[in-house]
Amino acid sequence: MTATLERLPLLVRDWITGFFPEPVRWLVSGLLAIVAILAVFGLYFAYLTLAERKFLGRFQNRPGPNRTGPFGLLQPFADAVKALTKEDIVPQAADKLLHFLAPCLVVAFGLISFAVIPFGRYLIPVDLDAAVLYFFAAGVSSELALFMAGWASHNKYSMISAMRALAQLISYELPLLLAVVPVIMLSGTLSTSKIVVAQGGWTFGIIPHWNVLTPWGFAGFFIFMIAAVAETNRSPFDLPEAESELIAGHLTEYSGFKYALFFMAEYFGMSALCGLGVTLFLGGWQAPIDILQVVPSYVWFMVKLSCVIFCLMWVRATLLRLRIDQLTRLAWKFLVPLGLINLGNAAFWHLSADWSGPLQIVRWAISAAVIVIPFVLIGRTLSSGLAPRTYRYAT
Amino acid sequence: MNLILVLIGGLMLTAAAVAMSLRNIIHSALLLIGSWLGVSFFYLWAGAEFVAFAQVLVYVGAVSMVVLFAVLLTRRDRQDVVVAPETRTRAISALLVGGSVAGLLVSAVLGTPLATGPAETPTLTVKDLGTLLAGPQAAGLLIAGVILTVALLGAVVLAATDSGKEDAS
Amino acid sequence: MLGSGIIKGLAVTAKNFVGSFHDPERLPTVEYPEKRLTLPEAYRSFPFLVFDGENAIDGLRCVACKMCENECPPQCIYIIPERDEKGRPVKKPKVFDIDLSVCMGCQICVEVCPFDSIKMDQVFEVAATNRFEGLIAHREMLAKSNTYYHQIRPTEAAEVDTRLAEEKRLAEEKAKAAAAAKAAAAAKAAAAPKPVATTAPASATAPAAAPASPAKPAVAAPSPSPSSSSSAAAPMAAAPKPPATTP
Amino acid sequence: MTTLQLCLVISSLLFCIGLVGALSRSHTILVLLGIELMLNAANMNFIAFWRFGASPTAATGVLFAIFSIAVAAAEAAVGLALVIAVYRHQKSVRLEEANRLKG
Amino acid sequence: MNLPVQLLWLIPALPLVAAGIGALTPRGGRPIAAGAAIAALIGSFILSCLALKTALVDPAAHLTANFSWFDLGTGTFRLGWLLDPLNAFMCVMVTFVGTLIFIFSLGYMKEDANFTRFFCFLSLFAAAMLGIVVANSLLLLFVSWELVGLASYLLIGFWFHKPEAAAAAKKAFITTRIGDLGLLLGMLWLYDRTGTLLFFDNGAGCLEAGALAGLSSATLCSGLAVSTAIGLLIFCGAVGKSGQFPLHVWLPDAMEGPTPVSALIHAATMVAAGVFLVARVYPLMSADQALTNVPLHALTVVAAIGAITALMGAVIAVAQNDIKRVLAFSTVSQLGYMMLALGVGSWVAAIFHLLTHAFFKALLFLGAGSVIHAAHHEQDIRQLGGLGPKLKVTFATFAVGMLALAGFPFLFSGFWSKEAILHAAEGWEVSHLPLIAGLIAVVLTAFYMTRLVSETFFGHGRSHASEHAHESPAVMTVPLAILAACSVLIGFVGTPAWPWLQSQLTGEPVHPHGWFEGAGLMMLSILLVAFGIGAGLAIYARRTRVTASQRDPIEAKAPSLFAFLGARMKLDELYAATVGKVNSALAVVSDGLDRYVWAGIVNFLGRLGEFAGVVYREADEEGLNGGFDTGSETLREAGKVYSRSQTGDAHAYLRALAVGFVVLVLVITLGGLR
Repeated sequence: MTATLERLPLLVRDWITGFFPEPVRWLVSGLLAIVAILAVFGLYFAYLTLAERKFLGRFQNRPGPNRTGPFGLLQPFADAVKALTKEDIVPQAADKLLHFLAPCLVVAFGLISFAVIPFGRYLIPVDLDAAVLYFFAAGVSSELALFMAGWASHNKYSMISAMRALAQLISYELPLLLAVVPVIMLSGTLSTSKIVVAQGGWTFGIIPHWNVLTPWGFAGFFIFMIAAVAETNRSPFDLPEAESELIAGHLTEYSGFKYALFFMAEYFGMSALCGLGVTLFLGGWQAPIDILQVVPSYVWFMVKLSCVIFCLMWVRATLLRLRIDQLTRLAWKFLVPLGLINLGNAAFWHLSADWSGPLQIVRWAISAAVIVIPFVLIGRTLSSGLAPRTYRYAT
Repeated sequence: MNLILVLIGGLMLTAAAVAMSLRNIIHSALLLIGSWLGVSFFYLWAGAEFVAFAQVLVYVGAVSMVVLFAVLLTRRDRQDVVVAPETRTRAISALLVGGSVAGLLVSAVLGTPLATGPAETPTLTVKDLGTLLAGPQAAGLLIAGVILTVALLGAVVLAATDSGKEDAS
Repeated sequence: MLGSGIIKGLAVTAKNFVGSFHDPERLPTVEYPEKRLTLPEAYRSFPFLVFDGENAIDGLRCVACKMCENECPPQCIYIIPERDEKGRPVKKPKVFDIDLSVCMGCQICVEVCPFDSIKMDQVFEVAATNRFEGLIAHREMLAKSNTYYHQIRPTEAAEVDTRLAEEKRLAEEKAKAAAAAKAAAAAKAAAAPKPVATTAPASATAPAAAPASPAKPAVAAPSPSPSSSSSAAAPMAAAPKPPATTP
Repeated sequence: MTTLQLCLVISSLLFCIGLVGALSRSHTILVLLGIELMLNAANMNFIAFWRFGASPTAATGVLFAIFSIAVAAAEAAVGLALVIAVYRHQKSVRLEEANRLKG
Repeated sequence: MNLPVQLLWLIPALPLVAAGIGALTPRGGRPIAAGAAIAALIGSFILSCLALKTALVDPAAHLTANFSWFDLGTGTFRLGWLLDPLNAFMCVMVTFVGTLIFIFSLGYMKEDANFTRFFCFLSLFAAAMLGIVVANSLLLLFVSWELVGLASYLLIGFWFHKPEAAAAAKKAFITTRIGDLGLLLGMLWLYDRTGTLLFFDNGAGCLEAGALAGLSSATLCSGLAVSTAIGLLIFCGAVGKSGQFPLHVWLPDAMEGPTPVSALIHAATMVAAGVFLVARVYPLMSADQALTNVPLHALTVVAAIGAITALMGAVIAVAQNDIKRVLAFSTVSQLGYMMLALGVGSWVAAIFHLLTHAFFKALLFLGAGSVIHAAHHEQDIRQLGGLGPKLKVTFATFAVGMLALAGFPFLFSGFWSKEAILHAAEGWEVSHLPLIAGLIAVVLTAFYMTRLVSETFFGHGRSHASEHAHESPAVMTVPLAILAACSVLIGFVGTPAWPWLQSQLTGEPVHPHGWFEGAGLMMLSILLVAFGIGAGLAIYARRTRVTASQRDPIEAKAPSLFAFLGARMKLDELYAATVGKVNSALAVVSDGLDRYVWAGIVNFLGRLGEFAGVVYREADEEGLNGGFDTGSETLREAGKVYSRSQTGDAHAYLRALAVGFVVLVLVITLGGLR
């Protein structure tokens, strides 16, 4: 029963490809994967927007959208209809080709990242050997599309936002990679599926061997998620589209469906990056407890993904937008040094792999100290001279 | 097999050629990114997966960003990105020189009997590459790292403005 | 330590999130069209005209004195007094319009009205499909009964009624004294303004003797001040003479 | 024409396009981009020879291409920093105007 | 856990690193400099303990780790580390006492502006001393030796703004340098003779039988054995460093440095170096003992110098008024004892006394430092007095030190070590004069120490400073207490009943003396000590001094003698009158020669050159330049023509490059076709 459930997507695929002649079956199965991703993540995106709005509402003491359909469940479709029926405005002086190309590219690049994420035990669209590298190669391209959008709009706010997007990408690419390298180092592979397999197993059947449950993994996950939020231009790092300063940044001159495409790309990018985070640190599709393996792996993946995305929403509901200099300072003075130290920490972990017994405790203590002490020290250095803010009227 | 190669090559060469003849430098840069992507497709086609992704990461992710930044930093207004047409004599001389070099190279390639190996794609995993880089080729890796560090420092020193000394204009 | 503030902030929002599912304090939003909050008594939106009795037009307390029109800062009130067959002004508005798109709800008209005839309403759902007609409130729309006034502002309405009754009593006493002194003149004067209301305890037979108003009850704080009411008779009397506000 | 020769021809053509661009354009950044194209053409040759050459088991071609990409990145960074520095002095990005050291 | 001898270099290296850290620390970084210094020395101490454990596994063995330093002609010059019980004990002592002194300095130097510099120098000092100790090569030892000299110069002159301190530093440096000259000469001679400077090198070292046989068999013109001559030259160095007569004059002046420095110099490091050196090269010094037909044995000289120094130091100390000077002369005297012991053939007793002395002398100096610190830098014992009740801990520990130094029987370490020396002197066949000198010094030592304690701690305060004294902080008193405990306990490792230390040093098994062997001498010395202390108490403690200006009881009896002793037997003046005079006369002659004779010649040559220059210039300008100018002009014109092709247009260059490439390839291929 469990095995059948686990293989269910494969069975469906084989059933469908069975209708086609042998020579085109590979093509059909490839297309099916694409269609499946488009469908699942299209729907996921749609309900993610709704969830984000509802959760943000709850975080801010209001119920959120609830008028369209039961509990507002039809809201995404109403939004889609609205976006589709709006007038498509292209500014007179815009670079028309790029203006058109930018939203298409941004969605395309957002989507191709999904190709290497293992959604389940048997569910990975392309099992590449250099999958992590592929992911980042695909990821960097989307900021290029943002730049195109900003430049093509012929609008100074859009232009500034494009520059900011570039600066932000360059700043946060580094901590993102630095956070990933320890995982690669300890798994000994760039393949996402193998990384997930490496995190399999449980201690006493209840403590999973996920990377996040080690000191270096925790620090890496922490750095990874901060950098991921910045890479996806989400609050509190949503400077490129800071609506209070730049109207809406690169989105200023976009309307209708093109705008919706950008919106979609943002959510695709976020899902993909969080998916990678889940894969690298949270054990991918592995179940948290041994006996819970009866639940199919892809369910676990989606649950974890949703939890991570919920945390991002939570952060968005809580934190204020940073200033551009604070943003780059955070990257270069905090995340990059911490990432480098964590790299050394992971190396130590790797070298001390054969420690056992009481030495295991020593190993944990050293590893935790190596990451906590720099964190405290760097934090103190960064915040020195910054007294707690005092308010004249608010208490 | 060769058809795919010709397609990739045609795409890449067209993009490069058009990029080199456009007057809008932003368009040139974006088209060049297309050309670099073409090169990475070539690597993928040839089976060098890692190099292909590295190519995308470095060229599309980093070099293009730097190029775009440089373009935006070295213009006074928006019209500056459209450069004046080149002088005819220089264009012609450049074409002549380039054409002669191309003729020379192509004739050399076609005229040389080149030893070819097996037709199937050689398998080269990332792990193999890593072992090679950390083992026999470690010196090269270290030197590349030093070059990158030095280049980073050099670029920062060159491009940094001395806020005190910068003139009003 | 770095990040402690962030964690505190996250805790606050998390409390909001969890609390919004079980704690009404954390989710104060009301599903508006279905559920409504009871408005506070002092809530105000736009002015309306109070009438006594059953007939909306006849029972209007307004005498078209135009004080509110003069005082209105955005000048959104427009009044034309009624005239009888002979062209003499009758103490009634023929046209009383308020442009709701201009009105800013400042309540100055209520402050200056000597007859407690204009009051602030609590209706806020005044959306209309037509910008020009839909938002200009006419006399018929504005006139609302004293009962309604009691409904929305019971305290204030009771005070107003007491005050009006007191004024009327004083006026009657004075009228009686005057009648005793100069029967003919007094009788003539008392007859002229006749907005008689049958049910209301406060019949407005006294306005002509308005100068007597200094003897007001002390509780009438929001009512027109004694000094203005003493002069109120003059413009009222003088108002019909200069046709300053040409329609 | 073997596949290897086809690859080499394509890379030669790419090289020459880069060369023509570097020779004919006056915008310094475009000249630099032309040079980058030439570098890419060279990299293509490494891969082509690795793939179709006599001994594909030796990964030298791939390694060389990786190093070459790293060096190209360094070259681009320094080159563009130079362009910005020159622009700051000359207020121009035209290459022929940067001739203050001429005899 | 043992320390392999290959890692022995870590012991001096740690303080050296600390010195580097201290040198690089800015003035504000007090905790960094002090922490590094103390941590490094503690580390060295731990390593030393491990080394001691390693060495005691086989006390007779000399563990070495040699390595080649550079090739010299055909031979290889080698350096190395040596580990045997002698230097292992030295290491432990130096690092332990040094650590306590460092900690004490934390409190003593707290207010000093150059705190970090001080700890840098201290670490350097300790590192140099440890270098001396672990060296297996006379050259390496000499290098460290000179480093000790440098560090002592820096530390004595630490308060260089005081002219006395600067002068004292110079004096110490130059005086010891005189002795070092002898050491250098001895070293060169030794290398000339044996071809190696390594002490032990599997039979090939200069302290091993083969080399020694060669050295002692060769004789000089007067019948003196070569080994004797070399030994005496090396002993010169020890005389300078250890403040032996006649080069002792720098040692009392070195009191100008901060008190912890004095403690370090007198107890653990510098002066001990001389004794250690003689003990280290003892096989060389004693190589001539077997010879009967030589005019002089090296050790005889050592014993004579030691006896003179011991007596002289004790006598002078009686009449000193500065608390630190009294201690300084007592050091001179005690070092004389050690030399005496070396001279009479018992190097083990010398080292035993060196170790015990290190502890109680460090204790006394730190106690004095505590007194000085407490009394606002008042050092004159006439101004002090009555400090006993105020400085309880200091007084108690100081008293322990005093009793140890005086050789109070049985309980205190000084007694046992001194007894060992006297016992050895008794057994010397050559002469009994050293024994007599030693016994007189015993009385005097007991006497002047009693005087010092009485004047300082008894009676009542005789100045503002001593009346308002206050106890030092714990960071200073705790080291005192530790040292006091050690001063008592350390003696028991070498009692006649259980001579553990001696056996470990010599590598022979423990064999207790008979209890009565030497008991007579012991009784005599106990009596002498009792007499000295009793006399001191009778003179100074019974009637304590009332005012600071009151004359000393001895001074009252014999004013001229007291003044003579107080002026340190006028030796400084003697040196000034003899050596100094000759020196300045020579300087005058040299100056005259320089000024008139050499300068005349030089000036004449200069004039000659000047004239020649004029001639050349004329020839150059008229003859040569014309030709070159024309040539240059032509070149410049050619350059102008050529530089036209340098358009500054990068495109042109690139184009030329490409065309050149095409042409080159064509030429090569076409040429190849033909």
